[in-house]
Amino acid sequence: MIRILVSREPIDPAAEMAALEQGGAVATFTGLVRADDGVATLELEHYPGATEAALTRLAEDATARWPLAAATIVHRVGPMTAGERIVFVGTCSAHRQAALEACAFLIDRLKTDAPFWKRETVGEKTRWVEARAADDDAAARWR
Amino acid sequence: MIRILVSREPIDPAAEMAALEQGGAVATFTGLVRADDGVATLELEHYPGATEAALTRLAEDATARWPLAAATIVHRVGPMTAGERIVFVGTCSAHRQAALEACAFLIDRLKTDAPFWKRETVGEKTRWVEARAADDDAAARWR
Amino acid sequence: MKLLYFAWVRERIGLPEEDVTPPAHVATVADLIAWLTPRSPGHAVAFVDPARLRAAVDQAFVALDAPIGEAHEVAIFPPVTGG
Amino acid sequence: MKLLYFAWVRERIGLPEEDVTPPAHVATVADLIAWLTPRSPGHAVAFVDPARLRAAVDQAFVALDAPIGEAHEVAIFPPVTGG
Repeated sequence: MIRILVSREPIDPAAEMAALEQGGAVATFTGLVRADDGVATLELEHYPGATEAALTRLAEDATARWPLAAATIVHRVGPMTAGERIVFVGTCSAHRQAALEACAFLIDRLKTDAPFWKRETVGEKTRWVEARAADDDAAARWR
Repeated sequence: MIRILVSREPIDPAAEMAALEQGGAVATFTGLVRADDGVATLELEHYPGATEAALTRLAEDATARWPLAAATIVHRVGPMTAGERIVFVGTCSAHRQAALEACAFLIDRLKTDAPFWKRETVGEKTRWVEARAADDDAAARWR
Repeated sequence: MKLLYFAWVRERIGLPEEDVTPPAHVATVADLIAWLTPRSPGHAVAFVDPARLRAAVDQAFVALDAPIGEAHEVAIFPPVTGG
Repeated sequence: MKLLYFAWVRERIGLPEEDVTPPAHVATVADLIAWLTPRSPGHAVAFVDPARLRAAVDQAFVALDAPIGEAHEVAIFPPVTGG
């Protein structure tokens, strides 16, 4: 069962985790707006339609590669503040390694394959976050 | 910040996740009593004192190997039924890979290094669960 | 053909989207970018370094040398930074 | 010396723990198991295949050839199956 949600509302990990519990092993990853570096606010822009399609493809890739009972990707868009949740990915499988690997796969690939852009405000300054080569490397190990 | 809990009470993953949110990346693993194979109930026995010490050592190992802001291991003991949570492990780090790897490390090593024993009831029959060679292999890759 | 711009590409051009009818010799995304560049000072700044640009044709991510064919929608944007 | 038994070792022996004073020649966990085996039919059944047993000396996991020295507490149990 695949669940994809792109929303301006806060992410509720408890509800997402409960919905994932369809087998013996559940793995999750949650990304938060970093509170360090003086980042005060973050704004997430995305490509409506294409975003949901890219996340669905990603979840389908995961269910093709691992025996998953469930895969969830929830991504927040719009403005948010330090400490808030940006992204939640979760997997459920009868097998621990499948759940853990598929969860890492989803977040690694989401970083490079889904059309989101972060703009952060630090003090008075606003800047678009630069893509990281380390994210390309992390995504590449799944190809 | 290390949190270790061995308890007969149900595990509350929402509260555990909230407590872990001390940095940019949170990874969790939850193990549930399998509902397949006709397993009706499971009883978890442990070695009081030694269990908590083993789990604390494990969490300390993880914080020595990865830059973690938090590590949590919660393990249930006593009787439980299909679908209930047996174990929750979680990590928090500024770095996604550190959180994901340390989470996998904790659950892999917990399987072989902590003194718990499962007894399951299938229909009328009760049996002690056998240790799995695959768990030894999974734990060995972290040595 | 509908063009969509995101993040600093959108900001530099000053438009989230526009409709264009490229001439026949515009065959690839790279051709399209070169053809759009002189359209305004904003386009020129946005497209000054094509190596920093990524694209999607009809919502599928493609390399800049991909053909645009009969596409309805082409999006041009910086490398993605979600998650 | 306090002995603790868990899981099917405890069930077969019929006791969760007992106090013993092994003679001087009992130097390792394996020696201890061999010395305990004739103690009762339950001990004999529990310890029939030492390869299936694991142990902790003063709450530290050890191999069966580990010395018991001046240990206060030795636990004998099957391979663990938590998580």
